[in-house]
Amino acid sequence: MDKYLQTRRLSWRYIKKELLGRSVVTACGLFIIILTLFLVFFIASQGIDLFKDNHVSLSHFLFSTSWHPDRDQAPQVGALIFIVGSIVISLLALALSTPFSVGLAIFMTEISPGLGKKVLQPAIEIFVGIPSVVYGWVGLSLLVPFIRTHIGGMGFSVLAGGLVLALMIFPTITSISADTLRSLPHHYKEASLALGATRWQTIRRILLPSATPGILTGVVLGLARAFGEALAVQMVIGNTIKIPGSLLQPTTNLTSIMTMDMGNTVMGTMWNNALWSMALLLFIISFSFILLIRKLGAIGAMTK
Amino acid sequence: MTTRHTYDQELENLRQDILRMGSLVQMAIHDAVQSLAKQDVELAQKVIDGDDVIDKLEIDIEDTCMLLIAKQQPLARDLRIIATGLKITTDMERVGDHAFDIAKIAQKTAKQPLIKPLIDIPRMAAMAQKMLQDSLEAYVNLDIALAEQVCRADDAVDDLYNQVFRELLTYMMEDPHTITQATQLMFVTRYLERVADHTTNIAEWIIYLVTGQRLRKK
Amino acid sequence: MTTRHTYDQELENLRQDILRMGSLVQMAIHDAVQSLAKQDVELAQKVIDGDDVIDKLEIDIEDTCMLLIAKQQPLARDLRIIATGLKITTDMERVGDHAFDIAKIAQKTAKQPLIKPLIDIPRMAAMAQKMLQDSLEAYVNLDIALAEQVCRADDAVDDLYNQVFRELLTYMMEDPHTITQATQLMFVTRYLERVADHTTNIAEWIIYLVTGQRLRKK
Amino acid sequence: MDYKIEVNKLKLYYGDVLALKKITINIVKNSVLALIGPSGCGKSTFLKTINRMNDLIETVKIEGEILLDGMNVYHPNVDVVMLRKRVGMVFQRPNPFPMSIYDNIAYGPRIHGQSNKGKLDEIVEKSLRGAALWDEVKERLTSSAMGLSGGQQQRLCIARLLAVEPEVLLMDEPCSALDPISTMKIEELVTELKDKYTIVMVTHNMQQAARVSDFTGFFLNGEMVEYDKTDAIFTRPQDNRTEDYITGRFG
Amino acid sequence: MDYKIEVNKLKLYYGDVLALKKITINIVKNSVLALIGPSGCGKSTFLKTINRMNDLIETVKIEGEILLDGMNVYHPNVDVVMLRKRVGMVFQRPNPFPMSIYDNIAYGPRIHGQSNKGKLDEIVEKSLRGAALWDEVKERLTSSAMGLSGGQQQRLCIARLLAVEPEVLLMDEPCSALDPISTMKIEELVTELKDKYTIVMVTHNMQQAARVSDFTGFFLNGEMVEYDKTDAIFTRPQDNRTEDYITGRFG
Amino acid sequence: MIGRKTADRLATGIFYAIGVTVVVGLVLFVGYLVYHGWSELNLHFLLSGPRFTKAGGGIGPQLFDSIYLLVLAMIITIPVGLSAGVYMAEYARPGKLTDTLRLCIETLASLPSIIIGLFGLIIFVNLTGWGYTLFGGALAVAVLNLPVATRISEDAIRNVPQTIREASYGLGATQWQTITRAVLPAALPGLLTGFIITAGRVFGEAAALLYTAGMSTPILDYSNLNPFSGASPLNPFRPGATLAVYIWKVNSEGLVPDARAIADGASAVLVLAILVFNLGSRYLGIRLNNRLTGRQ
Amino acid sequence: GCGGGGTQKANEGQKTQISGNITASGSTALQPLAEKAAQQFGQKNPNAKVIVQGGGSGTGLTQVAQGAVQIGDSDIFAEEKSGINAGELVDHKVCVVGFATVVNKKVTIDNLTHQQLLDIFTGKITNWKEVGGPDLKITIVNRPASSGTRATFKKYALKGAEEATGIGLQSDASGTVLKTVAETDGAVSYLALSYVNDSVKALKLDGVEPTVANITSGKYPIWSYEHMYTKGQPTGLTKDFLDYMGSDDVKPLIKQLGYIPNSDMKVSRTATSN
Ligand SMILES: Nc1ncnc2c1ncn2[C@@H]1O[C@H](COP(=O)(O)OP(=O)(O)OP(=O)(O)O)[C@@H](O)[C@H]1O
Ligand SMILES: Nc1ncnc2c1ncn2[C@@H]1O[C@H](COP(=O)(O)OP(=O)(O)OP(=O)(O)O)[C@@H](O)[C@H]1O
Ligand SMILES: [Mg+2]
Ligand SMILES: [Mg+2]
Ligand SMILES: O=P([O-])([O-])[O-]
Repeated sequence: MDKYLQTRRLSWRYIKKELLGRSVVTACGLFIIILTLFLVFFIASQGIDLFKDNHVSLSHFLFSTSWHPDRDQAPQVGALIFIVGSIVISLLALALSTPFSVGLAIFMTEISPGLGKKVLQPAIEIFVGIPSVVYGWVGLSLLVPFIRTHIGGMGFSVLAGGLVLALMIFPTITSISADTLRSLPHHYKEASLALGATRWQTIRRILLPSATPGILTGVVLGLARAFGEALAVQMVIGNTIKIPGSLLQPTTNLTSIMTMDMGNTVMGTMWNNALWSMALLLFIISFSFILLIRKLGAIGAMTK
Repeated sequence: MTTRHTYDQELENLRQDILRMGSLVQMAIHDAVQSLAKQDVELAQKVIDGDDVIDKLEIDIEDTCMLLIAKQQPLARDLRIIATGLKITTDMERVGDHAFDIAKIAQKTAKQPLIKPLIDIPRMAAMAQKMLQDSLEAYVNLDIALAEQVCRADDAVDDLYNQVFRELLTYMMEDPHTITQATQLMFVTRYLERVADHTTNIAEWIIYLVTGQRLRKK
Repeated sequence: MTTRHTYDQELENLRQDILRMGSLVQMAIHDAVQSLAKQDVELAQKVIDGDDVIDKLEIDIEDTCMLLIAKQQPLARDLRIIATGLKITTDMERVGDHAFDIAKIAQKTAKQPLIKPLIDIPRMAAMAQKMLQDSLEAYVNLDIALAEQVCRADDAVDDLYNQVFRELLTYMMEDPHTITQATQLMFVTRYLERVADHTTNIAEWIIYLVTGQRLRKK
Repeated sequence: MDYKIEVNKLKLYYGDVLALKKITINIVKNSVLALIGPSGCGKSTFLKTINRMNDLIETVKIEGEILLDGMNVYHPNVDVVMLRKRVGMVFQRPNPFPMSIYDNIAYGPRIHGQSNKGKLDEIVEKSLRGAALWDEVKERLTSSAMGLSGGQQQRLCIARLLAVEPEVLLMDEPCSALDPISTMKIEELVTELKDKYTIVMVTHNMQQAARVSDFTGFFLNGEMVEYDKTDAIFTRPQDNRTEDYITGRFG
Repeated sequence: MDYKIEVNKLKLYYGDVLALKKITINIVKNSVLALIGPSGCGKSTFLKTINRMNDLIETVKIEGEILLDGMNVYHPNVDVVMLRKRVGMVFQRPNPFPMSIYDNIAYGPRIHGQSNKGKLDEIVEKSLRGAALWDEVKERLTSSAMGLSGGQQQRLCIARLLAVEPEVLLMDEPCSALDPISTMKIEELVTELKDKYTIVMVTHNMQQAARVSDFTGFFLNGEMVEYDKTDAIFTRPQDNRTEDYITGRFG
Repeated sequence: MIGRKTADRLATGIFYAIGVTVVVGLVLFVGYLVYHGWSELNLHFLLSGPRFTKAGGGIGPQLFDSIYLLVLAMIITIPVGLSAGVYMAEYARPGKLTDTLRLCIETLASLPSIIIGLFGLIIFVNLTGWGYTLFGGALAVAVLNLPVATRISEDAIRNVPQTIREASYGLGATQWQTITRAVLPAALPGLLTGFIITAGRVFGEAAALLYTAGMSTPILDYSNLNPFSGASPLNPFRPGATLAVYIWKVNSEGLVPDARAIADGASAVLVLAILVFNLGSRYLGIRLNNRLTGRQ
Repeated sequence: GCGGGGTQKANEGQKTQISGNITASGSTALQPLAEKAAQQFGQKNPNAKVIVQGGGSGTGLTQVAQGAVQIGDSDIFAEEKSGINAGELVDHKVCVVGFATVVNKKVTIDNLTHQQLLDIFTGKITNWKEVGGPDLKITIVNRPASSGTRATFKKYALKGAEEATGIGLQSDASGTVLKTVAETDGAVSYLALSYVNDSVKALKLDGVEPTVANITSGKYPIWSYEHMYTKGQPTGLTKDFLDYMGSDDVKPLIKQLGYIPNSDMKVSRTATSN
């Protein structure tokens, strides 16, 4: 009887199979860590040069609107305009799309689930997948002329950027909100209705509050996407290096200036370094969004 | 098709045990009365010895019923089968006891000749036995009509009992020497009357088993 | 603290009913023997009338047990309480029947003066009654020692029975006029002996109730 | 007898499928009616027709009538929202809202317009007491209801119902997700509640039906096969199908 | 008696928490042992120590010994994989792989190196017959196992075990996710299987334990309070805690 | 104050309005793209090469490069992402390392693609000395998609019920056997759907490719299938513009008179491709799932 | 490395036949010519591939300096680009390109003086009517500061004066500029002549039309050389291609696309001259 339980005098194939597989997948995990650390290190080291080598002060970079990197004497690399541009356009996009997103999420989960599942959900998913250049292209060829002729200004404007971005992040927020609403235990609704609540009362008092962390996660993700989006925005905001005075004025943002100038400037120059500092800033911002999302996720998990 | 094979098997075993106990008891009454009538001491002894088997069977059946209740959460008819099993074994065991008592008397009376050939007592025994047999059959076939017939038959046994009782009383008065034996025979008739009573009880339980309705005792 | 309030309440009700039936039966035996001894026809009638109450109580208890089995899936002690309830009611009912029979005899014998003042029969009755009382007490207190004492007491009753039986036989032989009454009294003693027997059964069930062990019948 | 609910020839279709076939049953006031039957026989469906929770399913079509205190609940003039307030429902899985215990109970009164803090406090206490939960939670009314045990949650849900003062309680297998002890507690509670409410309860547990209900209805394939006093159903059912079902045997 | 498994003074810690306290028990060959006890008392934990499924949890520490046919399964030389082949396990929820019925059964033999198609066919049929499922599925061996009913799935899982020819079957509440009919079928199956296997089964259903097992062990707070023949446990338990538990009353 | 029923009706109305607005908006959007691109959607447009100064060029090489880059990127992404997913779902023990890895994945996922493009420019283009190559683009896109692929793999694997693992261990399987033979097959529908959606992302990516794979496709000799030959379309070490990049380029640098038509056509093709990816993944996922779960 | 390296080897292997793979990137002003020429070159040498990328002059210079491409196209001298070590780059002037100030067609004027141009781009003049045009707001469309076109325009049209920031639009590439100017009322920008077409109007500067003749004669100042830089002396395919660019095969193409062959130029400039 002992023969069964005894150690099979270690079959090498067995060990190899077990260990090999394990090592390979572990290596892949480690690879991701290394890759990320490398990327972060890379961006950070590039981004820091501006302050280290070019002795630009952080406050100048962050709070000055003076952007003259091409001046031969005393070039100036204040990035405030770009930062403000990014913020303004992203927030505008968020403000435009969030109500619609949440509204649609409610519509497709609570008001007309049939339509929601069969038509809206696939449509939304397709829209998540549409490449940003297509959005940019439509913005450029449809939205910009429309604004120019019907609303005013040159067409290239904060409004155009905001609208294009809103369109882009709309499906993201919607689908995350809808997922959250859908994943709410069905019985919340039943319980509320069975107590004699109307549908709207149920939505407002039970469903929305319970879904808030999830919806916020969607909003933050949308915001992150808006912040990091490059091509679509760049195509429609006009890229005027100026803090916009109105929604109809053009402006620029972090990603646009990076796309336009990064390739054209020489590594190691102050100008190029300033662009990398913007990349670092962008990275820091998107990293903060992650932390925010994690926090929201933890809150969401608590209410489940 | 049922899905509770084991359970059904166990219920069937229970039924078989009850029937076996029934026939043992019936046989015991028959033998006891025979041993009395034929002054057959050995037969009487056999009945006396057989009582243990019956007693043991009662305990087994009771245990089975208990385990079935514990295991199977019986409801409705299953529950009635088990409850009936628990109850009628008491009656059957009592009938067995009476057979034992009669056999004891048979052994005592065997020493002297009988004061008269026994006619009515075996008749009574036959009636009681028939009732027992009918109730067992009613149990097997869940035959309410037959069970009701058993209940009615009790009256005839009671009548016969009264008749034999008076007769024996007369004997005793006429001839005090018969007193000892006559009193014994009196008890025998009394026992047989009780047997019929118990059998009536059994029949009533069978009616309950089938219909779920308890008959009010008369 | 238990979590099955309703169930416990129902079990308690069952116990109370069983106890009530026990005292009714005990009272019935007492009254029946009293009516016999004192030739009190009315008391006898009371016993006879009271039998219906006992019979009804038996059926109620049985129904309660059935419903408890159906509802509560009783196990272990609960199951034993219920099974015991189902079983000992039969014995108690039989004791009640015997009280009824004795009362009937009391009514018959009341027409003539007693052949002698009754001494042993009330003594026997008292013993049987004591046994009943003890077994009820044992039931209340789940007192095995007391229950075992009841079982042992049966022998004393048996001895007394044999003694009275012989005595009555002697009476009859000496004076055939006493035969009718003596046979009646003989039956009374026999009934009392049976009562003690039933009581022994009850005590045995109480032992089972407490220990879960069945005593082999002697 | 005094009937709280009378169901007359009720038929219910899911699309073309007849899920309830001419159900007729009178439910006695202040009694517990247990509904038993195999899975998919229509018990939940029937339950939900009473407070019109089935309205949420689009394909549902209903014929026949259900009278609540003599009023047809399917009459076009009936206010469904008010109906559901009168006929409360407890579900299979405890479904507290992810809020504090207090807010759970206060939810109903609030949606029905009660906003007086004092009144709400009163209602909360009364409802929790009614559901035999007060003593266990009175110290932590403001903590989340999700932190309660399953059995407590289910009682909380009952308390939440009581807070809107319903007349009828519908319970769809309220104990099937609970452990035995919690089950017992709910059963005890149901027994107490029937003094004030009329209760209809679906259960798969025969013994539970036998324990808590006064009447039992047996459903099979959308039909009400047998309906009788509970004691009778479980000791001497009249219909063979009932017998087979409750003894665990199927055709 | 012939003991298949002997457990001596088994202690199990989850981190610092003692979850099994000096369990000593001998399991008779070809018998069914039922383990009962309240939730969290350690039944599953105990079951899993036998085939060392607890090895998967890092915090687990074990003292004492478990002898399978006299060999300590916690001996450092023991090959856990072979142990698990000998001591099979059935779980609470049926857990077929999302593959065909055939592949489910063949999974075990295949990972143990059997690749001969003819042999596999044979094993599949034999195992399915052994689990009383062959007749129901023989026409659709290649369709997905997920399409089976819950009860069939559970029997499939048992068949899947049989295919690796275990000696001991551990079952952790194998019927708790099943309807009554399927439960009955599994119980019948267990009764049949004990001719060939030694079975240890956790159940919350007292009656089930009473029905199918020969021996019953009652666990409480990680202790084995009472261990006896099943008939004895359910009609006359010796320990008051056992009595309280099986009659549904708790301290 | 309005009654609660009125409020209910009002809210319902508003939601319907939003729903309708959105549906109409979405239909208009796609309609616009397809309507404008429709006239271009012919075989010539899809297959022929671009022209630099004259109208009538097609998008053949770009289409090819999109697909080829997709394949390259997926060849890199899937094994690594899947492995990392397996690690996360099966081997990772809760602890610092796992937390770090998760944070890394999230960090990576949140990086704007432009940053990854710039990173790629410096590493894959300049540092390696490869110049603009499809391979470099594929690497950049792989970096971009790795976290997504990992997360999708991890989710799909995690979604496989624990019971499946228990069952496998219970039968005496080793952990690796359990993963490869029981868990991964069970996770297949989720993996497939996820990867196809990832593929869609690669297909539409532009920002990360502008600086890595370049903005134009050389004239290729489609009969040359030797991947080491410079003229071969299969040579991964050549520049290439994907459709999305081409839209960008045509729009910004194009001298072609019909730039607008080309952008319209290419946009329509992209959108339709995404449509196919989505529907395809849905269909495949559902079919596979049905196969595994035995539904018809 | 596989790309560049492999190419070189392939070249050495078969000297008789021109084959391999090189990339040129940079100036968008030169891009149309480079692409066309590369196409022709490819037709002649089926085994050789010259790939042309845009990106802007800065990109071209940066990448050639880093070795990422074999040829860096630029509108400006490497010396003019900050951060470039011009010493290691070898200049190949392939042609000259002229730049025109372009305006939207709604702008009725067709001439601007130097001063006017300066005032417009430094933000002093904001309406066309100030320079005799219609009452139309001026919208400046700039190339990014890093663009060669812009650098040239700044140097020769604006005389090095710094443009006002914060006005007008900025477009990444010449194509976009063309489109934006065409579509935006009152827009003004500058484009290489190769990009100019009917959709916009090219303005005279101080009365001088931006024509080839005016450039070659030195009358029109806004022009620059188109450079192709290599890192070190060109070898192999790179050398072959650069030779080809200078050959007569390309001349017709140069003219056809609106560029000016070096040989036609009657004036010349160096990196340091103004
Ligand atoms: N929304 C629905 N659409 C279509 N058919 C339904 C729907 N809900 C239930 N059914 C069907 O109606 C029948 C009755 O379902 P119901 O849920 O009432 O059964 P049940 O008796 O409550 O079963 P269970 O005991 O499993 O809860 C079933 O055949 C079910 O498939
Ligand atoms: N992985 C684990 N880590 C720490 N503690 C555990 C772990 N698994 C179980 N426990 C604890 O060990 C004790 C016994 O758990 P176990 O699962 O064995 O109980 P059980 O008797 O099977 O309960 P149930 O009837 O609910 O299945 C419980 O207190 C539980 O909380
Ligand atoms: Mg239901
Ligand atoms: Mg467990
Ligand atoms: O792209 P440029 O020609 O302006 O450098």
